[in-house]
Amino acid sequence: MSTKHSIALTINGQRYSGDVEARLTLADFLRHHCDLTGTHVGCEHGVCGACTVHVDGRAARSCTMYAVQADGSEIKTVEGLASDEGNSLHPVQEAFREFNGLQCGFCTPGMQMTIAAYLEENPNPSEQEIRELISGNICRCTGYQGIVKAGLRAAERLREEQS
Amino acid sequence: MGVKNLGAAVHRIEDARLITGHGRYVDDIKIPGTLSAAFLRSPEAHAKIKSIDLSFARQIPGVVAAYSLADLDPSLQKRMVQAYPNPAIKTDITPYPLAKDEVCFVGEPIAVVIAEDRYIAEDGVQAIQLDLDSLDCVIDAREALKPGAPQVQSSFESNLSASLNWKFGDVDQAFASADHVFKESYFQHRGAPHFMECRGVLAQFDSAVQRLTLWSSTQSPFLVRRYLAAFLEREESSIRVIAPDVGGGFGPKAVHYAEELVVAIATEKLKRPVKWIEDRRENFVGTNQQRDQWWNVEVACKANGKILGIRAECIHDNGAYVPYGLLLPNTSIVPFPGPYSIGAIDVKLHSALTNAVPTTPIRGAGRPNAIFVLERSIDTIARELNLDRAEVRRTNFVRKDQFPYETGAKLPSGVSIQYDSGDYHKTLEMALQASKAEEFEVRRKKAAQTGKWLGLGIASYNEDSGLPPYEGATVKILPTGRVLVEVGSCAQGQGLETIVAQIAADYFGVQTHDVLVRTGDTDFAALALSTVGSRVAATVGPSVHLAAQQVREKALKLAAKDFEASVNDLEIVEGRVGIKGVPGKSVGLGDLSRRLVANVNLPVPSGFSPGLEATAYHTTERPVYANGTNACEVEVDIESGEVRLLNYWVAHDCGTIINPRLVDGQIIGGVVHGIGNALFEHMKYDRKSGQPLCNNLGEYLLPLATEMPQIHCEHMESPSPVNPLGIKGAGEGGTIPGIACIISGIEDALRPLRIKINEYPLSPERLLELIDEKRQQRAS
Amino acid sequence: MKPTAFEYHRPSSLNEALEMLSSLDDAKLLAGGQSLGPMLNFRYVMPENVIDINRVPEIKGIHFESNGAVRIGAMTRQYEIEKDEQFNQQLPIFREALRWVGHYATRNRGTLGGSLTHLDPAAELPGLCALLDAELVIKSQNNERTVSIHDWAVSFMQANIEENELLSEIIIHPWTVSHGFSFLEMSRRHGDFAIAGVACLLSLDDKDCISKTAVSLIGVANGAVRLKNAESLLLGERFSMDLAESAAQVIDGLDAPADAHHSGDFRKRTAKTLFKRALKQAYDNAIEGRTR
Amino acid sequence: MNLVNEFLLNAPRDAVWKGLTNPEIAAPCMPGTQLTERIGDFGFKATVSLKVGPVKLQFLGEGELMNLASDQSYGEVVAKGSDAKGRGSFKAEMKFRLSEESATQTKVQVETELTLTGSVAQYGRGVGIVKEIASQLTSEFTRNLEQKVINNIADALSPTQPIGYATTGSEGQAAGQATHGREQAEPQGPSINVMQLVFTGIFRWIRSFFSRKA
Repeated sequence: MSTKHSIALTINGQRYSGDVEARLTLADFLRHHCDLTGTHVGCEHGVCGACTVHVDGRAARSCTMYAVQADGSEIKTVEGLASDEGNSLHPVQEAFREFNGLQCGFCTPGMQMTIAAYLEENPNPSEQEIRELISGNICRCTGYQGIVKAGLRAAERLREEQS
Repeated sequence: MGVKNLGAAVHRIEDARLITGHGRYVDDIKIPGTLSAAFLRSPEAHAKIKSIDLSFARQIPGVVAAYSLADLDPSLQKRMVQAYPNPAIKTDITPYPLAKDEVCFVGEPIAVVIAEDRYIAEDGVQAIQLDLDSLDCVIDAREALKPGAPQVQSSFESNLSASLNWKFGDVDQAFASADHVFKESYFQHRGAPHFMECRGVLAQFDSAVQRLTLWSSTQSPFLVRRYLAAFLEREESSIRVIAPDVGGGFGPKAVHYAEELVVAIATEKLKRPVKWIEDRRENFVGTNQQRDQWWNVEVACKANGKILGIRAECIHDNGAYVPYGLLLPNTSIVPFPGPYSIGAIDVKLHSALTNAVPTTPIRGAGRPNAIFVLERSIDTIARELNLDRAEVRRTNFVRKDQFPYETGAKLPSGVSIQYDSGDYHKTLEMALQASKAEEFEVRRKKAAQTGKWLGLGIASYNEDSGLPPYEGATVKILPTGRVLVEVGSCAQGQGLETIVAQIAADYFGVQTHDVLVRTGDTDFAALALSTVGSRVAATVGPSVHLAAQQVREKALKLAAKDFEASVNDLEIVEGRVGIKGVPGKSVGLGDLSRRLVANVNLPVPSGFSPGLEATAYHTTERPVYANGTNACEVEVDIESGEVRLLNYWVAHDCGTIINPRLVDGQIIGGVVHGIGNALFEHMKYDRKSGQPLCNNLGEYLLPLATEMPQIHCEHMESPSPVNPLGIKGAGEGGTIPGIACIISGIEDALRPLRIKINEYPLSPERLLELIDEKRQQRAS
Repeated sequence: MKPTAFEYHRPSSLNEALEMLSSLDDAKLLAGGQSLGPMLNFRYVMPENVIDINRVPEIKGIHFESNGAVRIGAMTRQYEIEKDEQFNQQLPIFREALRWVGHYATRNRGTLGGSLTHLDPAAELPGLCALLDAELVIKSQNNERTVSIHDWAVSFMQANIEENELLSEIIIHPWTVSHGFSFLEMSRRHGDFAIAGVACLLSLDDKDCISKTAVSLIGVANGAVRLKNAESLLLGERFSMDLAESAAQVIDGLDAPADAHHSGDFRKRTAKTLFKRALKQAYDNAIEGRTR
Repeated sequence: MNLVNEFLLNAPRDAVWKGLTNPEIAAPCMPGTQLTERIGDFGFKATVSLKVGPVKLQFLGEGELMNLASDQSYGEVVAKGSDAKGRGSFKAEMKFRLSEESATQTKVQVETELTLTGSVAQYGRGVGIVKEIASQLTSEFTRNLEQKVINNIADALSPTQPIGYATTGSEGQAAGQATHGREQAEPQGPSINVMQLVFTGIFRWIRSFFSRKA
């Protein structure tokens, strides 16, 4: 067994620390060490996007990052997407519900985290831009149409909130 | 009854947990002390096992156990249970839970390592010393049936798993009286399921009560329990199987797999919970697929395109084992004659064993294949006789006045096949109208001016959905007045909880969020079967309706007694029973339910059975026939071979719509699955070595958002007389005609070149080959 | 799909990283991890040591030199290049090509240096570097050398770099003459490994003749290929589709391996189609730029 | 997959035959190969190290010569091995035919049926690459063998003229044409970069193609 590394990081605003083996993926750390099982693992080779989280504000695959790399970082997972726990939903989450942007729900956290991060950069995306954006996230249920609509609607909501 | 929930586009009740990351999929369930399993799988397509040395694996710190079949109790060293016995199976061969002395496909489980975590378990698998003696293998189903072909299984001399024949009417007469006979050959390949959540099992054994609990990412908890009990020779009551949130199923999760058995056996041996989560690489070789079919088809028709008879013969790739009877091959032949009135059918199918992952149904099962054959045949007639494709369909459709329409065929149960209801002509017109088919030639000409080749695809279908015989449901009024519905069947994204709540809510004048729905647990009172074949809405739905109706009647009867009123004068509004027109006088359903839960020596009201609850089954011997027509507009780049899908229209009839939002979701998702089959997904194997060649999601091409068209849905409701709610299935209705529709569109785009497309998936490279071939033919 | 155990090292300076590289056995550099991560998870690659260079400050960022050269730290992430306005003003083809590099989330982690050292034959960024005659700065504990991009690929997915060396920066000289550009790629799905891709830069003289051009090709051969002889066929000529057609013939001479889905011949055929279209687009773009 | 290669060796047939049928001479001629054990006259065990892109493979294998024709015209080798880290295995069934072109030249035809299994075989993008690797390995092997044979027969006049050779893949594509001098022909150490060999050939060929036209 290889050396363990002490890491400390912030996840959804909370401090987490632990000793991890270098090979432990960030996704497995979140899921099995922090009990944040909303981050899903769909392929473990960086293609399906189900494990997408925010690392220091940017969307990243947590299956191709190792927990030790996230030492000192700020991570956001789907559990921390809504601003205050429990009651309110993030506009992306609301739009997913409104437009049936999910069925089995497995790709959903990764989709939502991808879209939420992107809308911070591009508040006024075209449909084509949303489609290109989520081409890195695979959904086998919805045919993407509801997700694309949800992405556009969420952008609209966020713009309304800003103005 | 207040606001009607049935038919309304209400939001899904599942979403609250799923969009916030609070779903509970099998790998999310935490039991302290759980061990992780990893499997050693065959690296070869066919080999004798010379030796398996687990000693190095067992020495790794953190490895708790490692087993091959020889390490299991002798009573467990036997083949798995045949899920669907059928006398037509010639090679009734199911796998061992772990390979015995022969492996027959790449991916077959050979040994298991159980460790403190999955990382260590995989280290253990890597340390296993496996010695194999390679045997010849066969991957191509046509080759497998030739004399002298390598034997897929040493214990069988023939690779023919079964021959089936679907026959009715006088086919010879039909061909004798035909004006035209067209012969075509088709190649069809459907790929792997690729639900986003791979399979997974968590098992815990309570030795005090000798009870096994298994959480499985399955479509069929009741069937998993049945086959586990049969294999382990235990009472079914000593096993509880739960399907938690399941991340997609599409068919292959309906099957019971070796890993479920091995994990169940291990948890009992080790007295600790054991979990196995399939990873994506395993999924490519460990989860059942659908693959190749080769068809030779003859169609006899009159000069006007009216089809008199079809003769066809199909070679079907069965894969290495027959774990699921002949369900998949059967669904490839039983759909004939599809939505058409054809008097004579003779379809033969030969299912061939091959050294590849077993094949079992995936979304639509064999139906997309059968519909592809029918739709290509219709397009062939139109092309060769210079008729309009829509007109040939009109000529052949079963007419509205013919319902219920007997095709002339009988189900294996002896029941005649009867199309229940619909208006096939109307959905065709709806699709043509929606796609502005009349103006299509104008669009084609305009596009041609800019060098683009536009095509319009059309495909019609019907589907035997809502398969018999039953699903059960229990409806219960809780002391709080809320409604609880328990259904043993489960969902993998279809929104079962929501539709069940919608159906139940209306009987009690409540909203869907007042209805608690629990699914997928064999401990529930009502029996269940399996979430397959677009059947759950049409079977669970009516059962919920029946149970809720009984509970409502009981509540009304009890309240009538109290109010000394007639049941007819009562109503249920917002969960309270009151007298019509008399405000203020009412009793809550919760109060009524408490009256039926007695204490010792306190009787329940006379004439009433205990509990404000009911369990009911809608049983049926006939399926219900969803149907419709799809159209699409495609653009072909004949220089690069690229196909762009511009628009896709669906006009369909799934009977009574419970929730249009969910139906659209099912349809659109199904269409995209069909697009994947038509243009992208190809599970390639090296034909000689039997090695699968694209075991990752970068190379196995699932549809992505960027390549998908806008999909527009039009609904027509012709309620089915088969069930009290008139529901038909919707889960596969997009996939079944989807493939045929896309290929029809591409062929139409290339109409000036008169190219036939009799195959899928169609890659740009293959499309260019077809174009080249045609050009060479013309040149010579 | 979990990696084998490895020792993890995280240098905080370039010197420390180079020191580790020279002293550790069987070490693999971890840059953005978008290729190495999957390779580790699949257990294709099982190194004893992994050196994470994500926190080495000296090899990050884009610097514009007074001589016009652009120096890009190897650990500059793909999204940083995509976002850099000054960079994209000078090298607009990058933004066009980066759209095709993996996906949004992978570009957030993936780096220019990682792409160049992993050297997938279908990778877009090595193709752009070949187009622009990039120079690569290679460092080891006791040495520094500069390699032309044209001497970078020594074999399939094998760069001209030793195990104790590190690619520290990439130097590009943007074209100073007015020019048009085009980047075209064909893949089965957006973001997939390209069947083929073509990058093209093109300048016209006052008689509308091609005065300078560069064309590179990805996905077809074992690495990115600069089509120098096609370029020389184009030089001094007026653009026409016939000219493009005849120049495209050079692609026939390449050796294109097959994969599970596509034959080598199809890759070449696709490359020729894209070559012609890219040339036309770059030409139109050059004309447009001149009238702008 | 099936691979067909043909080579012309500057050595007499008898010498080539003796080298080819002696595992101690022949096995190490395969790039990256070290003979670890000799089993009888015709059997051997060996390790083969390959680097394909970032993937370093080490095969532990064994092989056997069989059906050797008494007239020194035909023989077979069956070799197989598994990666030490479990990433797959290979099996190569080679049939070789020798014919005398002249007193000092021998033509060798090698037909190889190569089967790969396991994860190394299941990477679709590698399909074409494996063919090239295998072809290149065979040609390197032949080149090394030639050198050994020449050394073995203690020919004082080692060839100073480069020897040209061509390989033909089963699809009839010329895989490359290259020239080499003696210093390149030394059998390589236990771990060499096979693809480096492959690519050097191809790369040089591509460049030569362009420089011809340019």
